Amino acid sequence: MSKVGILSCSGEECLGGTISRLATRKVLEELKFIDTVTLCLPLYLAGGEEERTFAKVFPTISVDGCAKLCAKRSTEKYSGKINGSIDVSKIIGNENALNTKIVRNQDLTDEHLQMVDKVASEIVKIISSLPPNSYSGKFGGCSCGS
Amino acid sequence: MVENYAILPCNGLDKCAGAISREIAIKLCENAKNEIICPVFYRVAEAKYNKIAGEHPLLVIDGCQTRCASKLAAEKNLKVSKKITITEEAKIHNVELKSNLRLLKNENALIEIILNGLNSAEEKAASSSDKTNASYNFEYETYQKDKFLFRVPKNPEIYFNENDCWAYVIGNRARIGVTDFVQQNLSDILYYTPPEIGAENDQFGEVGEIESSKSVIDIISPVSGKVVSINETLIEKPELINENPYELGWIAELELTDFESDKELLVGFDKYFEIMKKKLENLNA
Amino acid sequence: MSETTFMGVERNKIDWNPTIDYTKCDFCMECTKFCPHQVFEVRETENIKLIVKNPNNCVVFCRACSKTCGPDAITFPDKNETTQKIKDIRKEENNG
Amino acid sequence: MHKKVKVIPCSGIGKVYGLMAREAALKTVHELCPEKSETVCLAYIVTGDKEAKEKIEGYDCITVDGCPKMCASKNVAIAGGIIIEDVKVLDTVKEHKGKKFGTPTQLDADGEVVISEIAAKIAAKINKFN
Repeated sequence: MSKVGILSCSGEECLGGTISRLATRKVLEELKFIDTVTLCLPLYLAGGEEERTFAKVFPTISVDGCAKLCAKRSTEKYSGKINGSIDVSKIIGNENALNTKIVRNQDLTDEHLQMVDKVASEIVKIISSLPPNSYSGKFGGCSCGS
Repeated sequence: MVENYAILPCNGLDKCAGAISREIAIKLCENAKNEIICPVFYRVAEAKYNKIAGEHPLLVIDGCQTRCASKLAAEKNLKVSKKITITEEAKIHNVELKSNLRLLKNENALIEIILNGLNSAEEKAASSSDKTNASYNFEYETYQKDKFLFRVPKNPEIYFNENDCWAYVIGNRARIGVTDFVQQNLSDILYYTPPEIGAENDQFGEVGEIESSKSVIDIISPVSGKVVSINETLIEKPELINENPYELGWIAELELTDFESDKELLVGFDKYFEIMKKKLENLNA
Repeated sequence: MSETTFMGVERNKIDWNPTIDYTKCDFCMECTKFCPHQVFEVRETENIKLIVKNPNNCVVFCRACSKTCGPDAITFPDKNETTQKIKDIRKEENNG
Repeated sequence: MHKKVKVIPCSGIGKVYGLMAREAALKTVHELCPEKSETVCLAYIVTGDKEAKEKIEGYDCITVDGCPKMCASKNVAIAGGIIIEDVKVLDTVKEHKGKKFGTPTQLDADGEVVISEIAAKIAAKINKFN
């Protein structure tokens, strides 16, 4: 299976952002049967050649903390397409997602960590549903032609 | 002077050494097509001077060890070609600098000595076809692994060793550095320990060290020779190695002692590109 | 990472790897932690708790592990001799 | 001046320094200077939405970046924020040579020490400004 890129909003204003970030990290670190790479969203505008090229070449999904869908929209804007997207607020509820008091890692309770697990499993579901050949042969990102 | 330099003097007004830096800059401009970068005006008119500095090799003249001009150059990301520090020159030539701000006999004598030194060094360098400071025009081949890009310059004057260091050889000099393989593996480089200027170095000897939070690596010189200059900008900004280890992130310059023999154990672009790809594949496994 | 050749010479013909002086080594294991190439192996239950397990994994001319060694127990072969040896082997192979 | 200073970290997700930027910024706005500062989602700013721009255009901002790519600083500048300080996590990290700070998911004890230092510097700047 080819690599899959995950772009998380990592928003700073509310809990949804933190959950999006932690769920993305969880998929990357713990669910190793899926080969993922996290992409740095702010790098897009700051001219991150590596991130943009990756998202163009590999299947990429977005994980957003709230209905503003910043990660999804930015990826579409700068890399053209998105292969799947998640809105955390739809999974944990709007009220939770927009909680501005609990944002830092240290403030999270077991309840929040369960939300992280839930979102992580949704990410896995989406990746698993990607058509296996949707990206085969795209590894020609290398300009050496090999 | 042979080259047309952009000259950045510290122009320090409150020290004798600063006044000397200014005088040397003026004299250098009277005699050749050099151009002065005014350190004060640079702060407000960046574009003008960035253009000059981009088009010419840069000579930085610091008055004292505070090195304001060097720091300014580093801050503006300028590539320093040559650098002198007046207090050091004074020491070398046994001239005692006092606190006078007007230039007197002693100071003028020192200025003459430094100017002569600059000219003869220039001529010598020119005769040995020293063009390592000329602006780069490297063409890169890129290999992508995951989201990481690994560039390797294709210029035929660039040689590599299997320790992922390169040497850009022109005449009897080489500029050396590390490849993208090194900087990508290290990730954010936080510290750069330069080699000592003047150090005689065997092929595969260590010419400094770079360190990230992941690891520290020795820079293993592809060539033998004497270290004649180091990239001082890296001391403040080692991240330039991550940005581009072939251009602003170069490590040091060596005067070659036995390049014909060194060459035996070096490879060119084609070979190194293959070696690097293989290493990256092995990393995966 | 184990390359089979270095500069066109088979890696196992090149004598380059760390030697541990066990009269100095205090088994702090800093070198093991440092080296990403599994050159060393820790043997917790033995008297000699650290050995050079994979000498050919060692990157020729790299001496970085010796710098992490507080008691200065790690040495390497002479670099110039190794260089010369590599050159000799290459010549031999070219002629043969 | 009654407007709160915006403290905006890069929140980079690939390296521990991104989390350090994030945690230092959040510590500042939640704990040290809740009255005088607040944060804005960097991801929101980069969408280029009109509303997002309004949140930041003309405001005093302190950016906190985890790597020399300076994503927070660059993006805030593009969006029209006035950067009164661009904090570089690595500057403080350099003063703690040889230490490990954790992962991009969770900070270690040393990571917490460094982000507290960074947050204190940011807070000092905010207090000086207001």
